Amino acid sequence: MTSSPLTLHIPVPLPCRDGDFSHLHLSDAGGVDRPPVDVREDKIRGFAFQLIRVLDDEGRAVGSWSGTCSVEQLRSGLRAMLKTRAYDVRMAMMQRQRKTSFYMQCTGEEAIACAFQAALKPGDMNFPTYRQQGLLIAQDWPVVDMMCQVLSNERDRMKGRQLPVFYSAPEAGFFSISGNLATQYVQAVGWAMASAMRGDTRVAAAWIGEGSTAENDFHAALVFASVYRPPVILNVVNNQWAISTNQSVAGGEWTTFAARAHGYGIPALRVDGNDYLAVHAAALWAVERARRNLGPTLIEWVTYRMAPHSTSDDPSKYRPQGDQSSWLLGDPIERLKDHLIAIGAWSEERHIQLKVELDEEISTAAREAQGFGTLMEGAKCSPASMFEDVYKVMPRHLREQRQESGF
Amino acid sequence: MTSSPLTLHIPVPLPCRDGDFSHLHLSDAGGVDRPPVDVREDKIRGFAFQLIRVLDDEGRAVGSWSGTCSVEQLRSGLRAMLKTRAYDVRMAMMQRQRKTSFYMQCTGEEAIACAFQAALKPGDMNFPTYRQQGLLIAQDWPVVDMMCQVLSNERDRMKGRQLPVFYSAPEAGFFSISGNLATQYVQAVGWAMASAMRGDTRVAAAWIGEGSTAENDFHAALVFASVYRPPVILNVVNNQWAISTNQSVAGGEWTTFAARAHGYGIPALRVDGNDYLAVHAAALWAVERARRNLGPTLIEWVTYRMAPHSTSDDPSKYRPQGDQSSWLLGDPIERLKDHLIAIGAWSEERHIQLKVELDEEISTAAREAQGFGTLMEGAKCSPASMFEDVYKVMPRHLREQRQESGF
Amino acid sequence: MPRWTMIEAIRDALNVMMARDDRVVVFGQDVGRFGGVFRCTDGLQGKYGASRCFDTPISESGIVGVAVGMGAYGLRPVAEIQFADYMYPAYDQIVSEAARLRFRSAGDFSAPLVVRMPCGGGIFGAQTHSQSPEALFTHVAGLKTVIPSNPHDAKGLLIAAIEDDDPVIFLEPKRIYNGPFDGHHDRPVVPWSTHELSETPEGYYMVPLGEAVVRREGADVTILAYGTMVHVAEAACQSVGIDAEIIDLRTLVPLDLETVVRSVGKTGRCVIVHEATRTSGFGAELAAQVQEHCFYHLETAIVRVTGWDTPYPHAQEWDYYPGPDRVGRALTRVMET
Amino acid sequence: MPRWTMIEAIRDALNVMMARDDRVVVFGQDVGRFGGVFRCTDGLQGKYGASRCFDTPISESGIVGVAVGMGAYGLRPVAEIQFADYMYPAYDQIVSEAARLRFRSAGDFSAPLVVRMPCGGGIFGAQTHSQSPEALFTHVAGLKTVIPSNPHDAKGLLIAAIEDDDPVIFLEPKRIYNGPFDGHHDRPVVPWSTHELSETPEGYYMVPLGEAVVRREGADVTILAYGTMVHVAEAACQSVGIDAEIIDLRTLVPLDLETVVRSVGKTGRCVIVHEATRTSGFGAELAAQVQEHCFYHLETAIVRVTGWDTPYPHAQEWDYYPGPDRVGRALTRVMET
Ligand SMILES: Cc1ncc(C[n+]2csc(CCOP(=O)(O)OP(=O)(O)O)c2C)c(N)n1
Ligand SMILES: Cc1ncc(C[n+]2csc(CCOP(=O)(O)OP(=O)(O)O)c2C)c(N)n1
Ligand SMILES: [Mg+2]
Ligand SMILES: [Mg+2]
Repeated sequence: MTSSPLTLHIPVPLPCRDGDFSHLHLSDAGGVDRPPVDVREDKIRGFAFQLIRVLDDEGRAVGSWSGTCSVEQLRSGLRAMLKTRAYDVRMAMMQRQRKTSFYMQCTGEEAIACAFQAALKPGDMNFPTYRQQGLLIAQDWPVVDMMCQVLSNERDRMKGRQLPVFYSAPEAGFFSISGNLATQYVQAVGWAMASAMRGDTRVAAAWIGEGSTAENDFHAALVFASVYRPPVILNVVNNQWAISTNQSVAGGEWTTFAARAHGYGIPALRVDGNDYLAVHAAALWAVERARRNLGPTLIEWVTYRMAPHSTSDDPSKYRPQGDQSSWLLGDPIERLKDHLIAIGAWSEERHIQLKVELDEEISTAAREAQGFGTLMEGAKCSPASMFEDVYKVMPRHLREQRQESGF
Repeated sequence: MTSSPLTLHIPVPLPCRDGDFSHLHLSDAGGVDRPPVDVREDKIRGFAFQLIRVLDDEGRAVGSWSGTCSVEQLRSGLRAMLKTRAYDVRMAMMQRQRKTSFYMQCTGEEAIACAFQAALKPGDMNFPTYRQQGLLIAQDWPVVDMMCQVLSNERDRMKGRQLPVFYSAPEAGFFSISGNLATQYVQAVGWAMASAMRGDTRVAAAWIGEGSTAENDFHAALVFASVYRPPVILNVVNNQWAISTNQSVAGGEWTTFAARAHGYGIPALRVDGNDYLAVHAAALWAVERARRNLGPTLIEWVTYRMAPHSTSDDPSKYRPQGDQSSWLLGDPIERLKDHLIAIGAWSEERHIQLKVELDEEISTAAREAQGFGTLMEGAKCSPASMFEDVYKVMPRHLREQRQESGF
Repeated sequence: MPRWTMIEAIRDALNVMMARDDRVVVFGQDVGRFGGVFRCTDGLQGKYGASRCFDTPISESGIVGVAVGMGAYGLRPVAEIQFADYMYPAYDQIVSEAARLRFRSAGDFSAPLVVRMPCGGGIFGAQTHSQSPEALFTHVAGLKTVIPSNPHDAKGLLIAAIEDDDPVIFLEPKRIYNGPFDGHHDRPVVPWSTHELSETPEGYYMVPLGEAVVRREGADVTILAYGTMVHVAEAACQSVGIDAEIIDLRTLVPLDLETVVRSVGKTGRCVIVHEATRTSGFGAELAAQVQEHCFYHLETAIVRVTGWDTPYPHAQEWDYYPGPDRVGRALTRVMET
Repeated sequence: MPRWTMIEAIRDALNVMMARDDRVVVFGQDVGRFGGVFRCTDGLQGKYGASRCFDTPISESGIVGVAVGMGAYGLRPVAEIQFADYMYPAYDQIVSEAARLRFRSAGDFSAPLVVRMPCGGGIFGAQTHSQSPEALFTHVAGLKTVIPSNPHDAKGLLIAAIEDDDPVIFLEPKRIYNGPFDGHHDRPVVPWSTHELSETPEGYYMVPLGEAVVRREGADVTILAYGTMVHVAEAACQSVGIDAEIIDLRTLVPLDLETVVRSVGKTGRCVIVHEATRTSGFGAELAAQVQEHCFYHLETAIVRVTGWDTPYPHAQEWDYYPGPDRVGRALTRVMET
């Protein structure tokens, strides 16, 4: 046994490594078969090291995961993604105009939330992070309502309390967003356990970024999901970056995030998150498992964060040159558009027209929302409301503090 | 998609299930080959679902993991295990005699700590739980010193501050035991990182029970070990029980604890923890990996907690009838004894003689230790010492409180 | 009326509420099959089934995390942390999530959960089975913090906590689980059956959160205490023969300031007793509020008798413990100034 | 002497100590390659290499957990928690481990680590980027808690913290990273370069832990403050024209009680200002100690001006913030009684 000095391994961003993409564990479109939903976990362990893809390079839908969407559904998926992107662009602009303090875009990741939502039923509950605005937009949740939250104005249903983008919409199956990473992951498991305990039929979806899988609550969620087999889909959105750190700093250098599930006996899929059809098919599969009481599924959605982390961030400070341009899975909107055109259900003209239409819709909404005030000017929720909802009934000391405050 | 009512799965103790031991994933002795220490993690994933065993039912050492111990080493291993058991028996008795408040035995698990310690070098550091007294005893650490800690008397190097069995012995590579489960697991990773950062050659060993793998720090440890590849051995002692709950409540119903490592790209072994030879061989393998800068290894040691959880516990309240008697991996002491007899290096007579000798040694030590006081009577550390070591230098407020206390 | 120990009273509160409201679920480490290391949940799994009362993995953050999710779903989870000393891994879920969910979602979601945890020393539990972390909860807006001193209150307060729509931290002083221990550790153990507050009404009743109670009327000095320290304070009064008024706070947040102020206004002197370490303990908040509201009534400085600012030791447990001697000495001192 | 911002001063403290002592290592989320979301570690990885300054996974408990192990090994880890609001997952490792390791092992092992974390509001960070959790540390025996109010102290205190053999919580009020913000959020931003305490000696120097400083001498009332609130207190004094003595505590534990008592003994009045929620905030401890030690000098009740007992809101940030108006009103009120 040698005793030469030890050294510490410090990961560097993966795409830097001489164009080596082996860590992406790519597969060909159609190359991974769709197993029955009641498959045993140990039969599909290999799925964690492959990538479920439906759309091939020519925009054709191939393989056994294809065929879960009608053309109409695909067009509405395209619409949802385009609207999400238009919304993001507008909101980021409003932040630059100092109408609010902060904004977070999901550019490049739209397919995941939009297609996933399409696989759920009313009553199901998402426990999202800050990058799943697509869940709301895909349901045609009013964007004015979302904007009022971003602007912290008088119509903000969160009463100006939360950071922009921290929506809450129980009617849309959208749990209140927490600024503390990963906390909602285990809560989703608890919600799903409750659903099972009550003999309900509703399922929960937990959401987390690949960077945040390092947090404690990710593990707690998997442990409880492993033991009680509740109806929950454990989504990991691997967009390669966590603020300035590459997925290698979260452990992605040595294995995949889908593989995390194996240690808990939870089946895992690994899916091209920029392929609307693949996302929809995989989501449906996992939702059906959950609904049929077959237990949890973890899905790693492989995608790329095209935008800065937030409006406070500047990726040029840390992203290696060429990182984004060498990304292999493309843009989800372009890919679905190409597919629809390939099957003769869409055209460049209709695409441009739809974009114009949506930009217009978003602009109108933005004007309406600003009419209710912005963070920096105009109406906002009364300061006195700050003392409400701390408890169901305001206790004496808060009543006194409100009085002391003069509000 | 059906929508029949969901139900929650609640695990029951596994051995109850009609004598079904498939969850133990047993293998024949010699049935699992020894890979080179620089093997890639993905080549040995199957090891998590097998069991490395050396001793067969006839007491022979078979297969490629055998041969790491000389006869002399085996005899000293037997001695360490017997001494550990004698120590436990004596200490549990002293607790019943109300000479201290509490005691925890490791009965049935002696091979793990004793053989593991034999694979380490001076300077290496263990981060143990409360059931690795064997690490000290295998090094011939003075049992009088350990007893004084258990008795919280004036010679207790922990100055009466810690619960019995919460030893600390830096010179023996034995980190201070914490009562909070799992916290030391990630500290071991940090210690190993430090060793690598400094170009040292020392390795760390983290210890945890299977029940405690559910805790946050288990995950944190694996994440950091995954990213920085420090020289650490991540031991999971699966003794089937965590106080009253079976390993199924920790997730053991659906996979093995060794498999947890796969999600982090960390190689894992699963070893018959009641087979001294297998433990020694696997420990050596992992220690060599660490020392050669090949990174962390997780080892699940499969064993059985024969004793109550602690002196405050009564397993008859929760252990299914026949659980212990149907246990398949025997008693580590009997198994090593049988092997030594089978190879002609031991005899029933020598065994009895050694036991008598060790009982005598322990009794003498116990008398000596009691001479320095017990928790309930005789000398103990001064109350004033309670104000020491809270900080390196006692700050004013503690000096004042000590004065106020009158001690 | 039956005479119960605190353990029996707590178990009965759970039993009553599980029978009344099928949204009430009980879980934690070893609470299901075994019935809890202190036996507080004994028999509940048998009676209500394993999906109403069950064992959890050893993950305090998971326990509270799933409880938040269940609460948001509409259940009434009652989670047990085996010892208060082990609540730290769950602290993030308690503070960042349970406590703030209603506020941050403007009432869209809430986490009506109860987190029970045995606290306090006196059982030779050393640093990891003896802590009194109440001040770490009282600082957190959105939490209520409750700590009973006897079986009658334990049952009534626990029922109130389960019915409450906000997250409640329910601290159970383990040293008085089996008897009204008054700090005289060298005297024979006294069982609850000898104490009138072990008389516990059958069935459903509430002791409202936020109401303190005067345990002993007195004219000379006000003692503010809770949990085990109520009994210690009584013993101290007896031995030094000072006519103290003892207030059992029962709920720390929201605090029953009226009862406190009324008493100190009358006595003009105040001694605060708790077992937790002194610096930034809940006694500090009490002292701050008492001096604020009773400044012109105070004859002398408010005195705190507390655990020392050290971890809880094993062999020196009784030197750490703020027992009747120390409280008595403080009373005498306060009366002399 | 160079004039530095607080960020530059902190970075320089790390730089000086990494150069002096190769056991000093710096890590946390985004601190390596990128240099930290507040740029406090910018350039350190380039200068000292990736095994002296590196990025960590997003696991606060892991960050502090490995720091404890490294400290036990013999290194001097300086860990960054990206926002104090995110320290809760690490709270167990801080409280149960770092703080008690020396005590529980009777000195066999210790955890000489520094945990840096930006705290406080004023940047529209809402409930998860604005908290001031200092009281959650001051209650814990074995920890030291430090919070600087200017570049000069920040550098000197951080160097002292790194040299200290005990675990130190180092809170950095983020609103004064770039300038001596005094709570007048509607006025133009003032840079540090205009403030004399941005004069920061080059190289190594220490501001000892446990020593408060009188920032402004005065006769009428003592203001106890720390961090940003020191500047707010100064602005308040100016606007109400009351001759207050302002004490910048700098270290909360161990507390420089002498300086506090001397001042209150002189002024007979005391106002305590902090941004954290009021109940069980560190102001409670200060009030308890001041009334204990200065009872016969106090002319009127000690007053606390603090954040409200609610989570920190986004749009109503300035209504929550204890700014110069509120402090001024308290001063006037205290002087009237
Ligand atoms: C507990 C906690 N720690 C740190 C942060 C600061 N933080 C906010 S987002 C982020 C990166 C998250 O990365 P990832 O999970 O990959 O999600 P993504 O932003 O890529 O969608 C960090 C570190 C936080 N919000 N909460
Ligand atoms: C954080 C924490 N939670 C709970 C406990 C209480 N506790 C002590 S030992 C134990 C069971 C541990 O089981 P396992 O990890 O399997 O170890 P074993 O006792 O079997 O060796 C529990 C729950 C604790 N000590 N710390
Ligand atoms: Mg990411
Ligand atoms: Mg176990």
